[in-house]
Amino acid sequence: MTTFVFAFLGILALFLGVFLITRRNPVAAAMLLISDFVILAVLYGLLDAHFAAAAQVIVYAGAIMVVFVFLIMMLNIPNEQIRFTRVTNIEWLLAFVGIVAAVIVAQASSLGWLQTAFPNAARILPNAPSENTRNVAALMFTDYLWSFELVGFLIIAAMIGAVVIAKQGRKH
Amino acid sequence: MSLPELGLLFSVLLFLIGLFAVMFRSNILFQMMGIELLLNAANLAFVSASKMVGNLDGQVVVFFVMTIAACEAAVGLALVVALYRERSTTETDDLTLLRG
Amino acid sequence: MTETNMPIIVQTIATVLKIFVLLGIALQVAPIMTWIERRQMAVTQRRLGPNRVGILPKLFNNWGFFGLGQPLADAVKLLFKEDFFPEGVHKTFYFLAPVIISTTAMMCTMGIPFGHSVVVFGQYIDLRPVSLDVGFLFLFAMSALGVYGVALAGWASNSKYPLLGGLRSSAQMISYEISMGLALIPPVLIFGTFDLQKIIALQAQGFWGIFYAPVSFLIFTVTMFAETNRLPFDLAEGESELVAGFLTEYGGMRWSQFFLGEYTMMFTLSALSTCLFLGGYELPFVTHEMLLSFVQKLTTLDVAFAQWIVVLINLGVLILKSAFFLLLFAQVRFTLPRFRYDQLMRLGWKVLLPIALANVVVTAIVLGFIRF
Amino acid sequence: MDFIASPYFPVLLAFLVNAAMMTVVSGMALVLGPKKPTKTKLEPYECGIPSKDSARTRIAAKYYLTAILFILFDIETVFLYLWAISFDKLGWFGVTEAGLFVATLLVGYVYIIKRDALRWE
Repeated sequence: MTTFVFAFLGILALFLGVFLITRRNPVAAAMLLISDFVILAVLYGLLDAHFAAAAQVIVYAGAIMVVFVFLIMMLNIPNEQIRFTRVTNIEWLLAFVGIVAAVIVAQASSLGWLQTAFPNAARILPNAPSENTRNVAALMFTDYLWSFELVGFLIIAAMIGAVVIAKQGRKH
Repeated sequence: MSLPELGLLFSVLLFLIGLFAVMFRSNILFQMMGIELLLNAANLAFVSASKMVGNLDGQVVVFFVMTIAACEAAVGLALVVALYRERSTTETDDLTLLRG
Repeated sequence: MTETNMPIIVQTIATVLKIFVLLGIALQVAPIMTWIERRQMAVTQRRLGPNRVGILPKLFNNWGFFGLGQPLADAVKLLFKEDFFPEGVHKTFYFLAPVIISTTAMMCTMGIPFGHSVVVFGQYIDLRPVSLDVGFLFLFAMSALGVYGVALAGWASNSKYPLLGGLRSSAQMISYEISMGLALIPPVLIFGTFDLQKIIALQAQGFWGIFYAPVSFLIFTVTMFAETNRLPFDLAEGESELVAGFLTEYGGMRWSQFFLGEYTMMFTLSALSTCLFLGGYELPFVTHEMLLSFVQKLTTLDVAFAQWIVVLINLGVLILKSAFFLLLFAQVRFTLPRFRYDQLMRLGWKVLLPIALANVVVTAIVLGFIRF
Repeated sequence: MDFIASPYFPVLLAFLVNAAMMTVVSGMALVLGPKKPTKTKLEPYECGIPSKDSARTRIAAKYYLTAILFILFDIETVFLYLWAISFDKLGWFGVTEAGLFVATLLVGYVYIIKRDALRWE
């Protein structure tokens, strides 16, 4: 039953993905992307990543997409100006099909390797859902300490970058 | 097909959809949405692998990928506005001035 | 919430019933609040307010029911009012915007616990529809999605005023969402969990959350007003502002749908504030077991029936405490003048945000000394 | 049948119930109400002034800049929640870590205030 629900939501997410990249109206595409993110959040939850699911909804669907929607609303792009796709030269298409084939072959063969490479080096994987967040946090602040601090610097860089770009060309 | 394997399969397909958007949509906004799909496919792969292998490292990395996506979207969209202010277009086909 | 693995049927029925209990409460809040606000506005302005609408006038010889029939009459009128799509409007998003706002508000309500627990057919049922590991972050996530309803309403209405109104009020909502998020960190530090049931149990034994984190309570109350576009942060549909903000092109049932979402969000945030700061559904210093034994002695019923009375008491306490906040919403609406947009954003970014950050740091350091 | 025991069953069920109810409530007037579309009724409301150009307006930097800064502070909130939940486990070591994190972001915040990026007049 859970596998069925997981498969159904996954296929729904894929269909929304295909549907959204073939839209002409960017706001419709943004709304489909938001619902896609929320469905992915439920998929994370079913894979026992409970806090990742909440963070996905809060950060991706709730914050990043707000900027997309604001931008699209304000950029005032007439729909006819948005051309559909640029499948002009065949090489690009062939390159894409090549990538698709390579990726699928790699993924199919790597499943076995993934299981053998990490013989369940279970550091902390509680099955009780109520401890997931606490353990993820404990692991992050001890083993991934430096990455956590670097995240702060990354955010500052983005902050300063965004302000400089937005304020650039303030002549009047 | 156990849950994590299904998750890995979906992350691959989601990645391909995002890749299609980045390669074949001429509007820069759709390309950025494609990039968001790519990063989400990576997140899904991390979570599925974390469940399959049994430790929590995958879930920790998900938050770092999220931060990168947030910073990329923040600066990228500021650039798109600056671009729109200069050229009043978001179609990448029109931005051929660099070729001189 | 260790649910024993028991017949699935009782569990699904319990989940459905829990959802409908909270849905029922949330749907009642909107009409009652409109009545309360109109009567209270009347009292503060020394006039009567609605007291004409009665039912079966001959039977009750024209008694006006203190105007309680007014919300009922409004609802019926709205249902039969002509509903159309103005010209040039983007149909799907024009229809979708109110649905998004009210659905996300209703989903928020699902996270509120309205009772401790009930044992039915030997199964332990936790009285809370959605019990996730991330606890009240589920509410925070759902309220983050509410912004799109406002932005979409503005964009779909195809005219300048709603677009600007939608932009302005969604910018306001997201600015105050950061302070709301940061304001809820100290209670997590103090109680050490996201799970509202555990937080309420801790508050029942010790003091209420408001004494441990008073600054968080203040910041959260202020952000409650901003998050629901209520006065004094009423920029969206303030009379003196951009016509009716993002609501310009809406009318009839769809227009009232926005307010249904707004009142539900007000109830949900009040209930969340109650659970985090005012001890939730528990009476002060009375834990669940004490209440159960007290009710048993009083009514000499065995546990199976006494627990239902306890649930009713818990529900009543939660609604009473949330009503305090709802009345605060109404009273502030008639006393405080409206903020100008730049004052409002300055307060959000340059005043509330630093205070919330400082509050987190101070709480952490003080707790550090106490606990380690 | 094990999906019903998973915590996400109520979430999906509640979403379906709420979405259906809200769609019905807001769509009911379409079904029950009268249908008399007249030209003036359909025009977008412009306080009586005939609407000139199309509705969309030019760019104002302050709106999307707010949204961008909102993302970055939202990420900070999520990481602080992660730290807050394991406050007891991490002890003083965790407090210094989070303090460093907040300090770095405070520098960014001060830059924004100094650069007057969020001027709303």
